[in-house]
Amino acid sequence: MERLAFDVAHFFAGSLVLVSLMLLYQDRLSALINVFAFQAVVLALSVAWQAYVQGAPHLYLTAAIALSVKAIIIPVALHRMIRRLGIHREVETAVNIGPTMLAGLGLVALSMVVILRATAAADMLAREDLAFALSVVLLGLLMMVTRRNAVSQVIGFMSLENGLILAATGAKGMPFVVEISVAFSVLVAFIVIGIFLFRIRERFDSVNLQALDDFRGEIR
Amino acid sequence: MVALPPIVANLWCVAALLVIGAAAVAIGKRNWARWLVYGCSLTVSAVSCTIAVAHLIAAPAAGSEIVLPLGLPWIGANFRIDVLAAFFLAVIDLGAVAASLYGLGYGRHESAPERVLPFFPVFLAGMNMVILAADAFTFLFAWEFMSLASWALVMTHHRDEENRRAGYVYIVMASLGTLALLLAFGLMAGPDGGYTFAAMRAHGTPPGLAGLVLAFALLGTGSKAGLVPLHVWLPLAHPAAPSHVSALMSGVMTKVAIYGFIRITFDLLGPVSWWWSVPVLLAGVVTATLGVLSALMQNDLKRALAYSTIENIGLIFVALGLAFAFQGNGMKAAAALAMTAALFHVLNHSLFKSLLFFGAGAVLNATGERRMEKLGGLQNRMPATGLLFLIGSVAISALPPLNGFASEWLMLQAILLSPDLPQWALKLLIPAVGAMLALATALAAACFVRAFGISFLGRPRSAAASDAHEVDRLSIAAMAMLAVLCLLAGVLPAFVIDALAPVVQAVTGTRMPVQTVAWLSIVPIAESRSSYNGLLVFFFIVSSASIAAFAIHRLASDRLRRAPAWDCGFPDGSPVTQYTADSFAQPLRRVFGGFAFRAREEVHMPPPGDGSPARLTVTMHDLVWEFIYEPIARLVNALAVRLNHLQFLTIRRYLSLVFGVLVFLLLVLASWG
Amino acid sequence: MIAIPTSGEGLILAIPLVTAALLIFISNYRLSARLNAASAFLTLLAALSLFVRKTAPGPYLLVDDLNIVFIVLNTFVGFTASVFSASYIAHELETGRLTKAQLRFYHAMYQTLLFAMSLSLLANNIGLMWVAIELATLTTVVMVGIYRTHEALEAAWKYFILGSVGIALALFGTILVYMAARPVVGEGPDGMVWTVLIDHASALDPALLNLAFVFLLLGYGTKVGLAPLHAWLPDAHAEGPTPISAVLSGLLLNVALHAVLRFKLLLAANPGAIAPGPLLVTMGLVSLIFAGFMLYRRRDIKRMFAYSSIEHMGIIAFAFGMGGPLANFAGLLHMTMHSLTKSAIFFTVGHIAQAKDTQKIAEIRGLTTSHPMLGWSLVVGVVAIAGMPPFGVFMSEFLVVSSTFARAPLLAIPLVIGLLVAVGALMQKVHGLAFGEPTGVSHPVKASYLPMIAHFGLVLTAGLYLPPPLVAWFQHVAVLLH
Amino acid sequence: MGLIDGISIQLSQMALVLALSPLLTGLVRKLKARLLLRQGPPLLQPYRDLIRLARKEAVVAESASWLFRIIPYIVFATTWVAAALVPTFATGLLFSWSADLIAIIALLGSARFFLALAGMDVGTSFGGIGSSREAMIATLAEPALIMIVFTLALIAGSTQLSNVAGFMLSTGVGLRVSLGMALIALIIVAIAENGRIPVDNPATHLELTMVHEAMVLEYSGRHLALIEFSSSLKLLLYTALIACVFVPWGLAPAGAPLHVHLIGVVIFAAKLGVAGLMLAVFETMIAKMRVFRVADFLGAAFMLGFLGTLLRFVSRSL
Repeated sequence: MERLAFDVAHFFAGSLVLVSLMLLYQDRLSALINVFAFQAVVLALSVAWQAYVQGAPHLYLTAAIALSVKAIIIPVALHRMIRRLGIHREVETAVNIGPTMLAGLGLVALSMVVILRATAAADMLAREDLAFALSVVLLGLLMMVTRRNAVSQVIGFMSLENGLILAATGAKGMPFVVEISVAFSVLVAFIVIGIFLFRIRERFDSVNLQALDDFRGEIR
Repeated sequence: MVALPPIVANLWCVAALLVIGAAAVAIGKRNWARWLVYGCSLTVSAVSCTIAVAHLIAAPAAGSEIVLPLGLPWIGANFRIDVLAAFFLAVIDLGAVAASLYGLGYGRHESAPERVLPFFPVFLAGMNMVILAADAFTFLFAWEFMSLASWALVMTHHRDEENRRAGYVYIVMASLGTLALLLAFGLMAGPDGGYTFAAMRAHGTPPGLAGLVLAFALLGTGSKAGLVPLHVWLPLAHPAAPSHVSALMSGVMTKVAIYGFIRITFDLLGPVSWWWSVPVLLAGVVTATLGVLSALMQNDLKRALAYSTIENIGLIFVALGLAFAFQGNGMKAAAALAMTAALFHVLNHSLFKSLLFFGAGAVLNATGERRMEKLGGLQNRMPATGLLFLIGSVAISALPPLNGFASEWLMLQAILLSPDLPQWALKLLIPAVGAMLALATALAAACFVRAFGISFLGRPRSAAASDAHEVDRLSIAAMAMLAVLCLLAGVLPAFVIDALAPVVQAVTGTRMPVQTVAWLSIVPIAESRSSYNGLLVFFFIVSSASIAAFAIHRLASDRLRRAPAWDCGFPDGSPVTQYTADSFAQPLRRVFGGFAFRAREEVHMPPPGDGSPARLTVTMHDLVWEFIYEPIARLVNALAVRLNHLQFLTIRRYLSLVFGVLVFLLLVLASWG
Repeated sequence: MIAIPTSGEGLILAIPLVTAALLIFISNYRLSARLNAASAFLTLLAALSLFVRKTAPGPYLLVDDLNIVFIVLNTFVGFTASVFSASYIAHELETGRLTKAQLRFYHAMYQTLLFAMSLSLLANNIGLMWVAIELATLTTVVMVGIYRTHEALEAAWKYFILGSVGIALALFGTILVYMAARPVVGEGPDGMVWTVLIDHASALDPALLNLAFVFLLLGYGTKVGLAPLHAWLPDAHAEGPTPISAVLSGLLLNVALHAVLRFKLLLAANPGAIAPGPLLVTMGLVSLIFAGFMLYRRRDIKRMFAYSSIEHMGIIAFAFGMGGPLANFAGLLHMTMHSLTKSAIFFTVGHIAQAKDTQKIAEIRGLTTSHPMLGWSLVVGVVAIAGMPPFGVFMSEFLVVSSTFARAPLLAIPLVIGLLVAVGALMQKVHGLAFGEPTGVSHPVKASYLPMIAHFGLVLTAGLYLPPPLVAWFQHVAVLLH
Repeated sequence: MGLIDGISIQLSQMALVLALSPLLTGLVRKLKARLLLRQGPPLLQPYRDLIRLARKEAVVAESASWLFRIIPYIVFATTWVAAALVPTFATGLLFSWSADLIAIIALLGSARFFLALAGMDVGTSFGGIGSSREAMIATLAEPALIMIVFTLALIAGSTQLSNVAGFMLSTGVGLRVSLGMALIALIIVAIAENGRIPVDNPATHLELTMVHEAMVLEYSGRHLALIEFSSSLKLLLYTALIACVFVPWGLAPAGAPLHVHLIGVVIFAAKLGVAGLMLAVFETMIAKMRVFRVADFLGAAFMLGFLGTLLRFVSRSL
């Protein structure tokens, strides 16, 4: 059981990293959203598995939230937004996909080194989980900095949050405050982002941040 | 009445000045505010000066000290008055008395009294506090406070772009100075924060660090005193302030800087090393020469005076450098001589420079002009001011029998003792210093012939000058007071030297021989070496001039006829034909300007047959400004422009920055453990 | 219920929360402004009561020597800012920049913000602390965007994105701390209780703590505004309502700093962990020098002072990074003085912007002539913030520089250069703003000068005289911080 | 030596310089004329000129201030005091300790300072030219002089002229390089300070080339007499200075009997004669230089003086 538990958790966590890399690979917005939804599904599975292994039923709630919000509601909303706003279908990249992938691999390696070196004393599961979570966080951040349009940046951010949830659930016995707050933050984040996107659209015809960035408060 | 310890009395004076300043905020615009503020400042300064002089004369071995529960919490605000402090306090408060007296009259013409009155007593309080401070925090607090108050005074006439620039340069240089001093004190205090002067004296500074402390002390006090190349603010800021404040800044505040330097080096830093003298002498001599050369090239009367201040500061630092050299080699008597010369010159300069600035202020009031090219003929219109300004000019030109000569004579005597120094560096350096000192003195005389001659003599060059009237009696009284003191200090230098003896004793550990014997002549070492008697010289000059006058008037002729001036048979009544300040300086500019200012003269002659006038263009460069400050300003600007792009990045790029830092730190962690 | 509402800390939290709820329903802006100020005043009283009666740390709330300094400072500036806000916001309503509905929202948010900040300071649970800071961020985001101009929205958006990322990083750091604590403290809520953590600090896994600190430093450091994580700060200060700028600069930055300090304590108590000092010192120096240079080309007066906040946060981080009783004392003092001074400057600047109808530096001249009170307040504020006597910042800068130079001369040189660069810039700007011939429009202002006078009075007093109890307190905390 | 003796010697010294100085001027003029194969004015012409001038009414320009009228007296007095303190025929001057060599130089500086002011007082361009050039010459000559003083003082160990002369009289001085440098430098300075060819021409009538004469162009009557007298005194002073330091033989030591003093006077007169001859010959041989060449001329003196001083500094430890 111990072995199996570890292997399954390891598998899910690893999958999350893989999906994060896949996110980086996408060059179409709709595909990107789909992959993100898939990541949310994997995350939900992972969290559910943790709930089962740790015998922590409240984690099922987290899994459910992840599944419903991130895998269904948000992707659907984003799809509609793309259609309604007539946003470019391409993911506009600041750095080409190839180098981004390479950088992503480097980040995964870095997080492995950092974490594995750090927690020699901790148990395997936590260690591996943490390493993968860190990878997902860094990859999400990488996505935010290498993609130009707002939708992909938002997805990058949410992917980052996925990593956080992975880490939080992996930390056995973490007080539930944290899960709630994570979910809460994701929710609020999304709502506020939505509000802002709405307002931004009100004034500019695009959610591309570029249009906003041209106006930076100070004249150059 | 219970006798207050001097330090307490002095602190009460400081407090009183602060209160006056605060009160002036409320009443600044009233007509009578001037009387109240300057009157009170005058009284308080006089009291403080008296206490200081009394302390100087009594010269108790232990200073009078007090710790107030203010300032830095765990050490409190330490104040102490010893003889060194008492001397400088006396100099400062004497200047303050004169300036307040002058302000009573001069202030009538002030267009923005509410911008002067609150800061004037506060400025005085700041200077007093610097001298009284006995811990690093209080010292720097007062130091910067003084700078700030004087900055506010410089900004009095803020509508003038020039003045704003002056204020800006001043406050930045003042901050530089404070920070440098802060570093110096930080080193002396050590990591445990022994910020009191007593603690610094007690545990001393490691010899390796002494050089660093000296460097920062030179930087810090030099920037306030006006050492080249830290002087750039001085000729801008001193003239910008109202004239009595200019007098305080030039005549008095620079002395506070000198005090700081003496306090740090001789008192706190521990045993003096001979090599300290090298940077000090170099800085001093460059300052003196460049200062006076610049003064010679100025058209603005007050600016010329400000540059002349730089020169005198240079002279004082030269004397201090000599004192280092002697002290470091154990030549006690010579060190005492050099130190006496420095302190004597401190006193002298404060007297005549205040006097001259008052004179310039009187001219400014009477004519509204600071440009010498627009003045002239004032001697006939403002005879009293003219005479007093002349006395100041003679004194600052180091001519006997006035006081400037006495102190410079002592300096030259000190230089003559320096061949006995063992170090080769000094053997080669000091003669050169002496030569430059002599050059600077001679140039100073030329400078004041020019300043006085162009401004007061000749025919008026503008309507403003020809309509000028004598200034009010209070202003003249202030000037007369200083002029009399100049004469007294020049004629009776022996008394001054003896009064300085306890200070010199405290600083160098020995003193000059008692001077007030044998006809009051001053004898630095031995009568066979050299001696000078100001009183006798004065007496001789006066009596022989009287004899000559008497003889000629009685035996020959005393008839006098007024006639037009000789015009070479080419009548042109215009005062424009007179020599101007620029043309007066032209020979000297030809001789020295090419080197010191890269001066170039260009003559544009119209072709033959063309009736248009020929033109002479003179270009001069302030090399210090161009080679030190402009590059710094350019560098700061370039960096500011370059970094400013960071204000205009996209959010994505900002995130990249965060991301970059994160990855960097992770890499550090990965490679660290 | 989190805590007994009769205790000081309970009241500090309860009053703003209740007021916020009330304010949503009050449409009369005069009344709500007054209620806002009154509530802030009550909170201040409650904070002061902490001095008298201290309660033992609970699982969620904690009052110790470190945070009490922050709390009192926070509630005080929160109060004065609310007084200032009352006179400021009326003008905004008159000129139509804000609607009544927005005002209602504004006041409620103001109290929520105060609540969030107090909660973060009082939290004994690092998770709770995180939540509170998150809440504070979100409220300020909305406040910054309240004018709904292009610039305001952009500033809020930038703040939101950067803030969220920072918050996410901080959360990861928090999780890591829990991970480090779990083997020692055991599973469950105890692993996040700060008092428990600090007790077991030496037993925690040092490598994990290091990693956690990196994330926490970057996460909360973003909120502190340390360069290069500062990007949100200038725009958020410049575009939001001025009372919020004052609160941001004077309080929120401190709250984040408090969080960083907490974790620094944790790391310092662990012998195996890296010394957090060098990290703080480096970021502090970078912030100081960077902000110093940025000051030169500022054209917006509020943005300029926002950069000055970055500069001072740099100095404070530097001081805490240097450590030692002197530097820590200086850091605490500097933080206090900076809060008071900077918020007073923002009060002044707010009225100046209203008087001149502009925030552009180039269009404001000769204030000491046209508006003597505002002009001289600005001069005093800049002089104080530039670290000149007789104000308190001078004392802290004195201690930082001198103690640094004696210990690490090479670090003091860039420090001094940074200070000088900043002074040069500030003075350059103030010469243009306060002096010269006044130009442009010039309205009379109905300003309440009381908050400014109170702040400057305190800063002046601190520069001259620090009361011994306060000193003892600071020294105690300084020792606590190593 | 009693006080009476001292005072009488001091007074006779003062009278002597007063009496001899016009004669020296006359002598130089006469000798120069003879060297140019002209007859020249009589030897005593300067006395007559002075008396004539003093008797005339003084004409003062309308724009002149009161300073203009008192400056001649100041100039005369300071020069006279300076001259009275340089040992001419005896070293034991009663008041020689009241001003050393530096003070004497400074006294001459005072005279020049006021004279330059006088040049500017009337407000004509000629006075300005004169003052400005005089100021330039002075700024170069004065440091050179101070350097010479340094050299002498370092050799003799004193700046008191009497002591310097006494030291020079004593054996064991020998020939010294620095002394030679000082001598040449002193001669150059003396030429410049007295406005002699090649620096200035006391006999010129072309305003643009004048220095000293341009300054005093506006003076007439008794004022001019005093100024002319001061110039003569100054020439005598420099001659006496050179004589006292470099050829001190014949100076009556302090406390010497009367006849030694009388011999001293005679020897001094002889020295003056020789100096006058040398000056006349030198001036006849050389042409006046351009004003801005003067800087180089005096710069040479300054360098010589400086080298002399430096040598003294360096050789002290050898």
